[in-house]
Amino acid sequence: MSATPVLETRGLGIRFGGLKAVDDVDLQVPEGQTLGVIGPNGAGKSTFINLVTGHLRPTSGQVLVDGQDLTGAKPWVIAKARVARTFQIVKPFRGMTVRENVAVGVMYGPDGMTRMGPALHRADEVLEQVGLGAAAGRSPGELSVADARRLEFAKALALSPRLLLLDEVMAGLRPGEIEPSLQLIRDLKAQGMTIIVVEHVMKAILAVSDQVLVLNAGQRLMLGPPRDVLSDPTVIEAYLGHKYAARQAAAQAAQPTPSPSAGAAPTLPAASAGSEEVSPDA
Amino acid sequence: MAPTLSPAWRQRWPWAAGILAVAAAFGLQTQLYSGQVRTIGTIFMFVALALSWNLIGGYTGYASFGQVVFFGLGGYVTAALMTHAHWSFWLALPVSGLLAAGYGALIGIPLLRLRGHYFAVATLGVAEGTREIVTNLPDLTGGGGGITLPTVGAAASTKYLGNDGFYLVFLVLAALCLLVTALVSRSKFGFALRAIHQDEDAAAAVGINTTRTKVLTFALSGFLTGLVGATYAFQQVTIYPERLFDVELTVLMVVMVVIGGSGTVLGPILGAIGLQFLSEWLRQNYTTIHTLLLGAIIIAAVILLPQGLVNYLREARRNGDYSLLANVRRYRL
Amino acid sequence: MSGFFQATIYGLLQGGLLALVAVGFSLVWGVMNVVNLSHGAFVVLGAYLGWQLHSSLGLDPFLGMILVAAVLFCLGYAVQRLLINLVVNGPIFITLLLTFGLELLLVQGMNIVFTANYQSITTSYAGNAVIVGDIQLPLGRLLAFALAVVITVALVRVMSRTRVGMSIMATGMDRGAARLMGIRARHVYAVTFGLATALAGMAGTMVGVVDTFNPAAAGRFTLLSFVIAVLGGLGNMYGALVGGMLMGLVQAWGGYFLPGTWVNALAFLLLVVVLIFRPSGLVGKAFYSARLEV
Amino acid sequence: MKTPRYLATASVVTLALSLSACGSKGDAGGDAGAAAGVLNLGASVSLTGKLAREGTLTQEGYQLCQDKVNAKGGVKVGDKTLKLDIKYQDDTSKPDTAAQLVDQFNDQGIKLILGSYGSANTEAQAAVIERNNQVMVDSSGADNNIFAKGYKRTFGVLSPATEYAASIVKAIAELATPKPTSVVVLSADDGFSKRAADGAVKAAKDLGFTVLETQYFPNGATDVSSALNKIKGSNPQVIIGSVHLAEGVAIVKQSKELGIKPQGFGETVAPPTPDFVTTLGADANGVLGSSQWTKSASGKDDYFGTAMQYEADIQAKFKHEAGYHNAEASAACLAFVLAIQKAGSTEADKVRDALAALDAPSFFAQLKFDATGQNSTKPMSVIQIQNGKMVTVWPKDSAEGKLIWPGLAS
Repeated sequence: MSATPVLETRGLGIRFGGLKAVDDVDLQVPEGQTLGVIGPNGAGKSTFINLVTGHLRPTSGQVLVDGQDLTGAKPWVIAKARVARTFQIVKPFRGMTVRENVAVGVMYGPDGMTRMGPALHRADEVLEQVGLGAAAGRSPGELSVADARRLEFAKALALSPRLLLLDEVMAGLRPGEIEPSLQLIRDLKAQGMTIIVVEHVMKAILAVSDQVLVLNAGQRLMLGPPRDVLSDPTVIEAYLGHKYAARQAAAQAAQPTPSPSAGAAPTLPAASAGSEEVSPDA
Repeated sequence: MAPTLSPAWRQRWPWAAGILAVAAAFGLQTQLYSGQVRTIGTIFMFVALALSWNLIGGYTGYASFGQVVFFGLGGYVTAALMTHAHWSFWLALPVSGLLAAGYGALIGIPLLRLRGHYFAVATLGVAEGTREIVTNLPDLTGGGGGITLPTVGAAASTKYLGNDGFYLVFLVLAALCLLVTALVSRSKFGFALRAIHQDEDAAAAVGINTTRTKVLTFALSGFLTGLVGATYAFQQVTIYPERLFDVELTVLMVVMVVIGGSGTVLGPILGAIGLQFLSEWLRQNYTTIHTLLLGAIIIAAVILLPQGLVNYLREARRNGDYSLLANVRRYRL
Repeated sequence: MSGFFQATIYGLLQGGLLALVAVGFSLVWGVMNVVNLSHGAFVVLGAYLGWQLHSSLGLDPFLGMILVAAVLFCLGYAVQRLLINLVVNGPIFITLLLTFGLELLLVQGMNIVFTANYQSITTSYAGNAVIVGDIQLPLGRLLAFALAVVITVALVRVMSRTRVGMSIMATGMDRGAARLMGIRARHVYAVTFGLATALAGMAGTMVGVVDTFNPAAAGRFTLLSFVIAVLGGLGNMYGALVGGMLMGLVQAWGGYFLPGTWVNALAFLLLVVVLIFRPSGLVGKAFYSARLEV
Repeated sequence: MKTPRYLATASVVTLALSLSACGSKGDAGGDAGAAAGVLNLGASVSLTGKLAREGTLTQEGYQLCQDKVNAKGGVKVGDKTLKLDIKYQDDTSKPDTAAQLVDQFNDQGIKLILGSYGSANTEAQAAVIERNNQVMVDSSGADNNIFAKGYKRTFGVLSPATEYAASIVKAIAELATPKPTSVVVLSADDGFSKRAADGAVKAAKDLGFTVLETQYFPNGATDVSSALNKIKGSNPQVIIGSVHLAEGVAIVKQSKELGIKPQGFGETVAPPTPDFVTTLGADANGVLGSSQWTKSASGKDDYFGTAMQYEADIQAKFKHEAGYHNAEASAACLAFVLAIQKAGSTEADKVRDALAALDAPSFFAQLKFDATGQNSTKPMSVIQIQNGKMVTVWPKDSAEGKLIWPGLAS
């Protein structure tokens, strides 16, 4: 477990005209850690990932992968530094089979296999790993939402990454479908992979995150263990708005203070917050 | 549905038949009249042009509307080298191709940052601009008045090849383009092109250097088109910028690839042969209104076969439904 | 120096007319993401209709223009509704090939109906010039310039004030959302294309007055529209006006300072430079470019 | 992955298609025409595309020639008389298509070819004619280049390009009083026009005019204001346009708009074309035009009669005034007919020799070809548009009327 963090950002930021989408974010992710990233819609979560993977060029700050400064590097350079990602909106390569989609990553990733045979074979292994082995010959257009997410997963794993960035892999999945994905993340954790999970599904964040980073309006609001972060009033306020946080605090003050056991603590509702009607007071 | 052939043979069967056909085509011209030989030579020219456009327009999805710039450049470099420097055609040909490829890389770097319509219009602008520049260098290119390559008497560094000769050169170029397309479509490089076509961000995310791949493909496509342009210039003896950089040539390439089936090996070939035969047949039989009919047929083809013949056949074979109705509804508002 | 001012004025007058030629093309491209290769053919068709009205009915072209616009609106509406709507969702070169086939059809049709003779709508007054100092302002071009600017401004007013205009803009921005609001996209697209061909027709009639034309001129007008539409920013009506003026000036100044044959080269190099540095055109953000296709 | 099994079917299809559609070597061959009492001439003309207008006029000339010849019983070849039947193909104004069509005519055994319109198309065809040992009479390719390549099998009935604009300068020098002193030549940027422009500049210098720098503009331009603006300052007394129709009209129209008032305009190609008067109306009056032929040309032949007769025949058949584009085409067809009758055979080499030795009068001009195949002795004639009508003013012997000078009502 080397001392230098797998990913480090120093004062990372990007501005579109006047809008600071990501503003002065410092972060260190040691090897093997799973970092949950939460924040209300438009907090800059996806933008942050795009900055790390080079799809957007930062206007300020630095991105270091394994201590190497990759600020503003092209996405393929960063990919070759074993940093893989999934996309919030799935981006399959239509016109190719599922196996070929993954094989592209194997061929162009850090391992850089040139011959087709071994690349396709490796692709099958990755597909087995994410549970898509049966669909190898089919075209991506025919996959269900859950399978399409698994294909994103497989395309990322094809690079045999050291750092894996999952951008809302659980969004829109039924509760029954979330569990297998969580199990997959747990397996990867067990193999020592460093993972950043951007999610609204709090159940998933709780289940896999060693640490949780909260982003709000592009700024780093808080970083800490999941339990403390999710029950912190400022986080709740950021998520559910001032009035809700005030009512919550009042209710808590009226009751005798029970021990903050997991069940009773005033945490964010387990259901995926993304779709609930969050009405921040005007 | 796997055919009964053994996997190894299934792999090589198409290649063998492809080589057989090209070899057969070699012998063909001894059987024909010089006019027919020239007509088929022109068909092979368009097969080569369609295949080279297909690399950048079909596989990579960057619809270049200035492809004729490579055709014209190839032609004029050969014309200049043969007329002023008295080079032999066989030396000027590869050099013209390389210069066209270089030009492709040069304009590709800024232009390939643009996408969709903007790339199409930018390349159209470059082609028209280059034609005007060539027209305004009279001492090098003969300008609007045209330039005549030395093919008669002592000045001729290479003897005029005649219809049979050019038939063979165009056939070799078409075979070369077919070989390059087949290699690209089955190789790692072909996957990168298809990935870029489908989604450039996703392609970059899995490690494909999209900029270099696009510029390389554009240069390769330029190289092949340049070779064809060079041969065309030698065949025509006297060339004019208006014809060498005629936007209609680019549009013909696009029509052939789209109607044949873009992003496939077979599509451009079928498209080129089909369209050339069609326009030749229309010219012979309906002298006064042949371009009118061609226009109507292109409209019908685009509506009935938007994805191109080959893709249509492939999809129809896969799900057994051969009705064109599905095609008509495919892109309907 | 008077030669320079004369060239500049001439370029501006020419630019105004070119703007009207191109504004319809820019509208169709901006709103429907359709590159209409037959746009030039509609311009020439407008010229021929204006000429026909003038020679058979003796109708002054600047009046006949209204009738020409009406006829071409119906033609444009039908072409969009019956043909282009069938492939409007396709990749870019599908709509392009369809309009290429349409261009062949129109140009050869005119060749047969109107023969390939060079025509011009000769009016008694168009050639005379209003003399200001030692600058000559040809009446025909002046009138064409004024009308072109008025029509373009009126178009902008229509697009942003009337119900039809709003529905066109809305459909251009986000067709899916527009349809959810009850806008009949097929109809609106057909109206847009009809409007574009009507504008092309009017510009064509005025070109007929100041210029000579025959069916083969169609290609030239399409190419000019390409350059002007991109210079001004797609779907941006004011942009087309600015782009047209710029084109007129570039051709005038280019012709004045450089040997005559360099004029076209300048226009195209300008196009490429603008595309590389400001793809959204010179006049502000082409607000259509960021939209979802449904 | 799309397995390339289709690659194979494609290649086999290529083979089959090209074989079947073209038919085997056997069927088209030999001089099929002569046997059936018909003489076939091949004519690829530009019916569509940029040159469609001039191409149609050329076809009219050929059609009238066929009617006239067949009206007189046809072409007498030895003891037989053959009906003349001209086969037309449209080369869409493209030089490479024009050349390809000549090859296709050659396949069908048609060795005697009437030229397409324009120097570019004719030049492309001449190269193929030479290789296939066919024979061509060129009706409208005046560019001297065509005849400077050592070709032996192409004959042009026209005066060379260098004479086109030079004839106007000579006419002005001879007839115009008061004699103007300064001349400027505006030229389109194509081979033919540049050659004609150089001819005019040389003639003007020889005749003592002060010649301003020649201005060029793109081929087919309808906006020549930039060239006119440049010469406006030095206000030349004579503006010569070495142009085609579109640029010719533009020069006159835009000069009026820009207030450029020379003593007179002179242009190649445009003024004798009927469209010139219809598009310019009154502004056309006073403009001089060089023409290969006018209805007051002397000389006659037994098929077309006199030039006046030719004018009447064109008016009757095609309902418009006869222009030199019609006349030069009919003359080319006539040259073939006369040569075939002199040679007493339709065999290509014999007809070629007969053409080389031809020296016959015609409604168009004396048909006589020099060693390179050009009708170099044929003089150009110069017309002036006088209230809407073409009036021949030069050379003196065939002049119909006096030159009005200054041409422009200044």
